[in-house]
Amino acid sequence: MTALVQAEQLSKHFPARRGLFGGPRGVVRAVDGISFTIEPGKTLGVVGESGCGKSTTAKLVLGLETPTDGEIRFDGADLASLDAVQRRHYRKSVQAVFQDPFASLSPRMRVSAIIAEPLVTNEVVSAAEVRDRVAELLDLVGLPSRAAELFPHEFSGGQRQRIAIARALAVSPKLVVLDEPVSALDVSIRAQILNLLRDLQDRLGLSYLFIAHDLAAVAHMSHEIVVMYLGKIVESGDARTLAHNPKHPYTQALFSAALPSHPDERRDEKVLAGEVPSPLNPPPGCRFHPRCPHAMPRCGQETPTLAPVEGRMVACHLYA
Amino acid sequence: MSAAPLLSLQNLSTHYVSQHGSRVVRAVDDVTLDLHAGESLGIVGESGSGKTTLALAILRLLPPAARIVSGRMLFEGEDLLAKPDGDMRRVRGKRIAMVLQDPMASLNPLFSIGDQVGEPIRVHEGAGRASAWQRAIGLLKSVRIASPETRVRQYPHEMSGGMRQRIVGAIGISCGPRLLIADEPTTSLDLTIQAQYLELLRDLQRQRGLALIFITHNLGIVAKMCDRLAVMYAGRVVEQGPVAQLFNAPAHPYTRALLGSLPRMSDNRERLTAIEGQPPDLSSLPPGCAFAPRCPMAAPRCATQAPPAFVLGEDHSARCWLAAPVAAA
Amino acid sequence: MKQYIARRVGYSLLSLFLLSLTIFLFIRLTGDPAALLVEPGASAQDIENIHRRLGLDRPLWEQYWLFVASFVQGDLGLSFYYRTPVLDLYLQRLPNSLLLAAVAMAFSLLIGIPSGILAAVRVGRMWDSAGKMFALLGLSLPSFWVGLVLILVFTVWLGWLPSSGAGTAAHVVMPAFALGWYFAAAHMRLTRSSMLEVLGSEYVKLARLKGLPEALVIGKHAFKNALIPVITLAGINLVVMINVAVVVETVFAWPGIGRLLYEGISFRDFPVVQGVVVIGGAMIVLVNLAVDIVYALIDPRIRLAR
Amino acid sequence: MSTITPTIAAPAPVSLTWRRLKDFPLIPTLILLLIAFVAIFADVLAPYDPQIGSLARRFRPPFWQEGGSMEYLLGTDHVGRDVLSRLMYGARVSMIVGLAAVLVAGALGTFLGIVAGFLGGWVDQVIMRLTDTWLALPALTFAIFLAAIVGPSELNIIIILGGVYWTRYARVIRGEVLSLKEREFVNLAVVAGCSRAKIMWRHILPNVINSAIVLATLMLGVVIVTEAALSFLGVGVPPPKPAWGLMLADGKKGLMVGYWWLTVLPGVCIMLMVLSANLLGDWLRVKLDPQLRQL
Repeated sequence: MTALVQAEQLSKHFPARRGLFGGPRGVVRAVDGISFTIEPGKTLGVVGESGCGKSTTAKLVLGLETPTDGEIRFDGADLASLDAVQRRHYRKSVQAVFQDPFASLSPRMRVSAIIAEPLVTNEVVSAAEVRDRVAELLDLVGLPSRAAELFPHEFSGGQRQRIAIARALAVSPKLVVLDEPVSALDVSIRAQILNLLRDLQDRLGLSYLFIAHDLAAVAHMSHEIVVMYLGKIVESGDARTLAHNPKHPYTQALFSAALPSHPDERRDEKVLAGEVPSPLNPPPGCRFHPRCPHAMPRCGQETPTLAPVEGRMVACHLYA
Repeated sequence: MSAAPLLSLQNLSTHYVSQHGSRVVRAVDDVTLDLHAGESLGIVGESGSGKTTLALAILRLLPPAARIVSGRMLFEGEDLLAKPDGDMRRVRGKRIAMVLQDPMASLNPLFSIGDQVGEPIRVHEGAGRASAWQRAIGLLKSVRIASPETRVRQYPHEMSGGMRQRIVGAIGISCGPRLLIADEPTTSLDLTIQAQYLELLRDLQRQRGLALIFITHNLGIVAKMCDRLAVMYAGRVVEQGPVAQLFNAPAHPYTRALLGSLPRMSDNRERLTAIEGQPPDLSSLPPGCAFAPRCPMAAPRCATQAPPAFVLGEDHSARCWLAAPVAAA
Repeated sequence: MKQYIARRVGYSLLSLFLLSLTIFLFIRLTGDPAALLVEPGASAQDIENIHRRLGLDRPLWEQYWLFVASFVQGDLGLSFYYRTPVLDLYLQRLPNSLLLAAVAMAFSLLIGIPSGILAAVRVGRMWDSAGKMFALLGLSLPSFWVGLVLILVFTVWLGWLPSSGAGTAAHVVMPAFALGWYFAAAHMRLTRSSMLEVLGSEYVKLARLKGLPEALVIGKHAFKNALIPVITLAGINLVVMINVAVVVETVFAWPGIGRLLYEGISFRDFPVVQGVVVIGGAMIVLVNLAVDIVYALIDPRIRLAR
Repeated sequence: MSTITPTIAAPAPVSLTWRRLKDFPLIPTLILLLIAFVAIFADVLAPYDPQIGSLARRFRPPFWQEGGSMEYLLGTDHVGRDVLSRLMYGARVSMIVGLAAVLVAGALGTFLGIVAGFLGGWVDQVIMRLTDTWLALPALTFAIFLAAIVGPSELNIIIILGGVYWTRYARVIRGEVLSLKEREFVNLAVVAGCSRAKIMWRHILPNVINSAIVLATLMLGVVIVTEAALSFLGVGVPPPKPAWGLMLADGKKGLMVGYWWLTVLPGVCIMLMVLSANLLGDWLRVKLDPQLRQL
């Protein structure tokens, strides 16, 4: 089985502070040489703190940003060299659901128009076909068909997120990018949406790129997990393996910082000192070394590469 | 429990009244809670459950549209509601402090850190500028800010988010309060920074014998930090008790559902127990139990009669007909 | 900070460039500029002379260069009516305009800031409604009409104040009131909204949580933050006042720059009109620059940025 | 498959819609409608020709004053023209110039604001630098300058005022577009395959149109005052066409001898119109401005 998405040495650098006078003053390495694959019907989870590049990664996969370096292959074809027909095929195959259900729906469009937009933009369809498809999609995400005639402000956050999911599914995509899809929702609603996403995946064979800062949600949803720190992948592998026994010191600290789901799970924590440095000026060598409890002299000089350690990939000199 | 509680809320109700008086929102409805010195209490609820209004009501800093309509608030034996405004002001920041959720916006951009940290000391203890400044340096040190001597002279925009949140913490403890209320203190912080901050709060609590109230929607924070938990739904405390007891044997269906809906690190890819429906509209609540329309175990009487708080054990109570003693049911 | 100032200076230069280009193009592209710059009833020879002086036979960019070069040298042309250089006329009238603007500004701030703060602190109450009404009237009553009504009441009916001219303190009262009226309303509005914004901020909430007395919360934490945009606006408005005083100065025959502009229009004295507009625009660009720099000095966020 | 059937909030009850209209500024709207009515039907309503007077009956006071008569309800001016008729025709000038100039300014400014805000980059730089520069020129002085160049006529005044005031729209609309652009639905539209033109038309424009309407209402007052000022200074709509500003300027001649009605009455008309537009605009702002509404 070939991978649906394959990213190779993907980088995205942004020029920092462009003034009218004087050119770019350094670059922000938002994403710096990362590689990952997404298998058909599976979920790849991406975790990391702010500034780690997870949202930029999502934008690269969605084609909202063009990579500075490296390539993304979708169904075997390099995104940078698609012709018009292939590009349209790609547009239809990759859709997205974003964090804020209040900002993701155009406030002045009816729900039917919102859901149908990807469809009517990319395909020639009759009004009747559109209407049927919208009703079908609403049913799929558990909303009554009369929702089609209403405006977004008449719905609650969880319902809006269902509308956003219906819209993403309008063109029967293969991959849906989920960028923090539940973090803006109330606790009691999150489980509804996570369950819905899981059901849809089982039923439609969707692949997900799931991005979240809530580790438990990522571990719950993903087959594979990628942990990012300052634009680089520090650890990746099977979700269960990673969650139960993280190897990279950063992954360990991150999972230890995650809040327990039960008071009995209170444990000895490895609380990291310091804060995430600016991606404008990342530390040399291993980017994590200034905060790492196990840092060695070579960590400040040599950048570690991903290497297999106990069934997953880790970028750390400890295991070299 | 032997000693008198530090803070005791008795049947406290706070309502928002719309401009024309036609809509009344019962943001906090008949809340009874006790908090002992040195204890930490988690108040958990979704948006609109009234948890923030409750915190502001304790400090009597409600927005103009809100009114405390009934109940009593005893703090160290004094009735806070009976105090004149000037006396109440001397309670705020001195005996009860509060930390807000947004560290980026909580500090005034035009004044130095030292000025803002030392301000409560000058106001409440009449300290001079120089001595307040010295105390501010000490406070920054106690919230683990490196080189506090230079930091006091700096301005908020020169600090990272985590540092600002700790400075807000330093302001909170500056006059040695007995009670610190933290309203979603870590929502805008990254995981590792959140862990640092929670650890700091716990250390401060131990060192200074602070009582803590955590207002949060995150049960994880409660599991990690709190001794006792109060669960709010639609303005009412539906269940309260020791944290371990509530997590192990929740009595109210809402508490049970809330716990079941949390994804856990260990239960890879199990289906979650979702709570059906949407949170209620506070201005048109059903006459009975507010949770009844979403409750999987609702009985006919739930829709018409609001359940009182039934005592389930020492310090554990729930507002649910299922918890009623057999005789009452 | 240095970089910030450099960038501001750069923007200002760019603005001056665009300003001169705009004015140049308007004059060139809407007809024969010589027809504007020549006195009514001039001979064909006079028009020919103007053509040569402006270089109208040369390419457009060279004409523009000549146009800018003469301004930079302070040559704004000769007034047809007064037969003196426009710049001299301008400088002659400037002190009167500055006096009027300064008094009007003082009046507008004295009224605008306290009433704005009061309205914000008592939002939704009587004071707020009264303030709103005052602001609305201020923004709706044309200053020239206010001026005329003032003359009618205080000169014609009561005979208290002189209706025109300058020289004594009594002369400045009515023009300053008519001119400052609108700005008092504008300053009140801005003070109110910026004060409301600050009062709703988290740091004011924290100041209250600290247990500070309300006077300190408003006087220290809210006031300084809320005043920054007001001072910015006031700085710019001072220059705006000099330039929009044209109607008020016309009503009261106040010998300032506005009156000069009016004379320019009445006597079809185009060099005067052009000169007043060019200097006015340049002045505003420069004051904007000055305000930005002062702003940087007040606000530590900019002051300390490297 | 999903067993959940969430309830959708019931449509707003009638009483809510009524409450929304409760503080509707009825009187200002009626005043504006009345002025518009008079402006449209001035030919029928005006008792006299506004441009023909007779020196024999100059400076007649309004009917309630001594020497006034029901013949000339609001008196006559310095050349004996009927003030009431002139005010009626003056309403026509103010209405036409005001509405047309606001339309020109609004269309131009909204278009440039959307383009600048959405496209960003050098397009934004060019448009916004120009906007800032034009904003720097005091509107009245700028308008006088333009009127001095192109010469006054009704059409020219409309174009001049539109050209002077579009910058206000461009500023405000661009600011809104910048924040809208960060909203996720714009990114999602790109993901859905929409072109940039389509996003501007379908997603951005409907979301800024409210602000444009509010701005237009508030701008109407500003434009009318400026028009009156231009007329007052003699570079507005040229005489003998009756404009309120021009009537004020003429009225000045009789002011010192106490012919107050020539000054006060046109001013009251201007004030009523501007005040009404501002009141309506303020109400619209509260009702339509999404930022205020979200509170």
